[in-house]
Amino acid sequence: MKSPEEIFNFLKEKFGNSVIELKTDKPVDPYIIVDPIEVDKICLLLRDHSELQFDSLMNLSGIDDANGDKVKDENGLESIKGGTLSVYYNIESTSIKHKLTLRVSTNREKPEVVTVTEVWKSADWHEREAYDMYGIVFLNHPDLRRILMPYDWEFGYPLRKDYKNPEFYRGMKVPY
Amino acid sequence: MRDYIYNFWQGLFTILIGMKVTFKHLFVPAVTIQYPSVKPQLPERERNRLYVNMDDCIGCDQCARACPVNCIEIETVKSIPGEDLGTTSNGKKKALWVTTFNIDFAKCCYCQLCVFPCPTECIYMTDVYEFSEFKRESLVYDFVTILPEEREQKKKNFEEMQAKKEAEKAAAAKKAAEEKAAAQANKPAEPKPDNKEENKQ
Amino acid sequence: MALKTEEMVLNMGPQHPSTHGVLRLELQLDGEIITNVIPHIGYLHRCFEKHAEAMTYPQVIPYTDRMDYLASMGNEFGYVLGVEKLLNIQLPERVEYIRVIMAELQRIASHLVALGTYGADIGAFTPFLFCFRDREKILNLFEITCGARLLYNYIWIGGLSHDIHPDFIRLTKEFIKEFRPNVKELNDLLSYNRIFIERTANVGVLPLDTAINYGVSGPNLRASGMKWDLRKDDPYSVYHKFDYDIPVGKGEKGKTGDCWDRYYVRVLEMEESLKIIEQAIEQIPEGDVTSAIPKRVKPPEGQVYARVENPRGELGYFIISDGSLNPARVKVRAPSFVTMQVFPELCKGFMVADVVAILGSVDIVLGEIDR
Amino acid sequence: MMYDWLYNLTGSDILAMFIVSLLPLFVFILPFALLAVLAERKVSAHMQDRLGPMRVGYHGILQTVADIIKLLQKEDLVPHATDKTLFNFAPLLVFMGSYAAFAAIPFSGFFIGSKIDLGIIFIVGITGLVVAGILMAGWASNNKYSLLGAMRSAAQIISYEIPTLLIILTVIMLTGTLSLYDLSELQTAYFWNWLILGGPAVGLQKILLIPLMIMGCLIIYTSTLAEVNRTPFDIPEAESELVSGYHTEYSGMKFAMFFLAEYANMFAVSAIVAIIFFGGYQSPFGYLGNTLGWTWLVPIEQFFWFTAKGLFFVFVQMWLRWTLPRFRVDQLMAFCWKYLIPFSFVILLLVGLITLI
Repeated sequence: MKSPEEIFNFLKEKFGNSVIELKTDKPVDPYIIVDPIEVDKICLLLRDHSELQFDSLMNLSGIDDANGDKVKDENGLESIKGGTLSVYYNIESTSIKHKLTLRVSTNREKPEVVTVTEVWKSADWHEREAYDMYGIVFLNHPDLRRILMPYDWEFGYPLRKDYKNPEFYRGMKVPY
Repeated sequence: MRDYIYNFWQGLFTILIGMKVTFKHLFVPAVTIQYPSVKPQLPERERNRLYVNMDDCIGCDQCARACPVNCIEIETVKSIPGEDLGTTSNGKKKALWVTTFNIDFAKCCYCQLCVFPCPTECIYMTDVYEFSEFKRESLVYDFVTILPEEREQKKKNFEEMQAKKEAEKAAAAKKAAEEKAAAQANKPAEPKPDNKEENKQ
Repeated sequence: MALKTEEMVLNMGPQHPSTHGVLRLELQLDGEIITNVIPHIGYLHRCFEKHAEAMTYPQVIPYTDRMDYLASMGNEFGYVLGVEKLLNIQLPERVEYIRVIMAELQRIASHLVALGTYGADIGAFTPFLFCFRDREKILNLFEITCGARLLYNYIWIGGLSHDIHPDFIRLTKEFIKEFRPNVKELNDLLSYNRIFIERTANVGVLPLDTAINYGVSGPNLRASGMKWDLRKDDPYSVYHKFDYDIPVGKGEKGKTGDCWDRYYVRVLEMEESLKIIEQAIEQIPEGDVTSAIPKRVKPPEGQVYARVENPRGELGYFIISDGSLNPARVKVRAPSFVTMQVFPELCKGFMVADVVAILGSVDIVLGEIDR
Repeated sequence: MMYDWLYNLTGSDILAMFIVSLLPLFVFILPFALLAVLAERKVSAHMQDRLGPMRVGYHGILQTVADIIKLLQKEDLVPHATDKTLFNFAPLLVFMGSYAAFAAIPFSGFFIGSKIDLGIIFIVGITGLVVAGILMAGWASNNKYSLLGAMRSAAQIISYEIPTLLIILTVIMLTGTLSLYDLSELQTAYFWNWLILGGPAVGLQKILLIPLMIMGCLIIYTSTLAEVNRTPFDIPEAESELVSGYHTEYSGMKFAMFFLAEYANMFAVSAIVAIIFFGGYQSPFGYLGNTLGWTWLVPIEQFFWFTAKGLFFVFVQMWLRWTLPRFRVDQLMAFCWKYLIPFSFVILLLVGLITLI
């Protein structure tokens, strides 16, 4: 049973600057901010290390931090420029029964995160959903396609804060 | 060879047990009821169609705000000081005319979130569940009790009252402006006291 | 010269009697044997997460009901636990007990649907009606308490919408007394039937390590032999006060983790839930259930991951609040979504009739997958 | 017999033959089919604690009439690009196959369609037509699922005819006659003379025969169940996989023809089992007619006993349908080839030995 601080220090000395910081100010569970390109190596270590054994990824969720600046282009369409999209990984160990939350942030224009499907197979569809909803591209993901929206939905990514519904999709009126 | 015979015997035996169960159920009385002739007896906390008792409704818009699918649409008009709108059952004086109160039962999800915040408990759920319609528009129920012309009339005389008030204010503002102009004419005499009185009115 | 055979692609769904909802399975067949299954989901996508961002915290509860519409109490319970952790409200004991009773009743009702439709998929139609006859009694219990039969909006943030009905306790005792022999009858009729065992034993075997790697949870994981139940391993609410054990698949009729084990674990779990309800009814304290409900729910900025043992597995809510009245993000980790990922692994090498058997045994609900 | 009586009455043998061949259809099969469809729904309902059809007529009696009127006025659509002639001819063939079997079945001492002396072989042969009809229907409706369903049901029926024939062989070896009429006559006077309890044999032979005959009856009952595509062998119409097998594309009167054929076949099959093992139209405990001396009453009693036994077996088929899950195709074949056929060979061998004692 290791507390997030111990894990953080352990990772800090293992990976140096790619493990950025441990955030404990916000309520409930603290999380570790990690560099998006190193995330699969860190997760591989988290899973295989004898004292950590994080063998199950509970949840992987994308989030639009909406911390960019609001820009109103020509016909009043409000869109957010700059700012970050981030991905939270909630992982746990079924044997040692301890939990951890990782956070990864990428910029909004070219969001790229390395996939963790090799580490935990359950990440496959979660990542496809994060791509479908936020447009976060997961590098060397087995088959990165849209999962919930229609496969040829080219009107942007629905869960972003500045998403506008299209008027028509293949001739069908997108309601209200 | 042994499990070959065991398979055959177990297969036969379990089928016979299963048949015993279903045969026993031939003589168990049926649990179903014949719906249109026999109506099910509903408990009293039943949640089906909403009903709004308009004399108690003070137009406070709490239910419309609490509704997750915003299927309640309310418009109110302030009453003229002179009018008397009667009081709600628990004695509160009503101040607003409710001119439109529509609930769209095609969108309503019957979650009862609107019933709890209502201060006068005038919106509650009845146990009527057979209210299907041929057209979707006819599922929008209009609960307002005053006649449509009266609603227009209420709006109109509220606008008149509004216009009258503007006219007075404009007149008062014009009068105040003239006084100020006159005061400036003899300003060198005593500038200070004037504007103190003006803003006192 | 080998006979030239080419693969036949058979589309099962989205309108197919046994896909438990709108799911399209693209089966690549070599004759009758399946080489690969590609599930296509998204037909029932109602953008729950986008709705949740536009609603205030209490208004999201009716939306959570509609995700796994067969176990709405469990969905509400998970969401409400998360928000209460953010607000760290102290709940009266009575609320905790009633929530446990309702969640366990909902587990039995949901398992009855799973077992009934599973029998109907394999061809035995009578157990389906027996299960639904018992489920109606549970729905009546829910109806007298909160007025609704399927989507309740009963568990609120900080309490409950109504207190339980005065004769709820008597009716629940009656239900438990009537229900126990029915479970035995269901076993005679279906569980030990030789043809049913023939159709389900050694079919769709889920090995334990793939299960953990794919993040499978709930009855499907327990059937593969792992004693993992959130009510015991990550206790929430007042589950630590009751004693009940966790049934685990032992591979009585075939390898552990096959369809029969997944079916039989659910039958045993119903028995355990009855035990919990009986103990909860005895120890239920007095108190007012609506005392701790806050007038305006405005949690501080932060994020929380709360999870609950739903009949289909571990249902998790990742709620991020930015201090305003509306949640900034509510991500739902649906158990059926994760189970559907492992489904192609289960089907390789089996026949078309087995796909129906395996799909029935993993017990997925499409409302939860597509959200 | 009925034929001679009619011949004296009408004078011309063509007219007599015509009436005799029409009698089973109008007097027996159509009313039976009407009754059986309603009985199936009522029996299944009460087995599942519900009421079944209650709305049309008192307790739903006229429900089948309503069904037939519905089927009659339904649009009889023929899907695009089907083989029209085969598509239309298939239901006829299936109905002919199952109706022709009634020619050789002795309904009572007085009435038998045609007293041919190889009755059983004729019946098993004629029901082979049903297989051809099903294949034709599956192929002609130009739909992937019905083709798969037709293939499966053809394979099933053919492979289940072997155990049926083997058991019939043992019975023929025991009794020496092929004609159903003689077989029924053989099992007269009280039920311990029925073939299931060893038939007309005496002493040690009879006691040795009893277990074998009971096993034989079980085997022939399950294999004829498979020939009629009833649960647990109804893979061709397995709702969950092949939507509804070979008659997916049929609607209206053609579908009613398939439906009628299935129920007629159901009764034909249970009649055969009743005749071979349970003494056809013989009453288990003597005839009221003989005791009271009214000899004309005996054939009517015999007809009553025959239909009672037939209906009991039809009830057992319905009973099985609502208790058992369905086999998978390969399990079904394995059950036939690995369990039924070896057992029937063993019975054939043992009965052969016993007849030598």
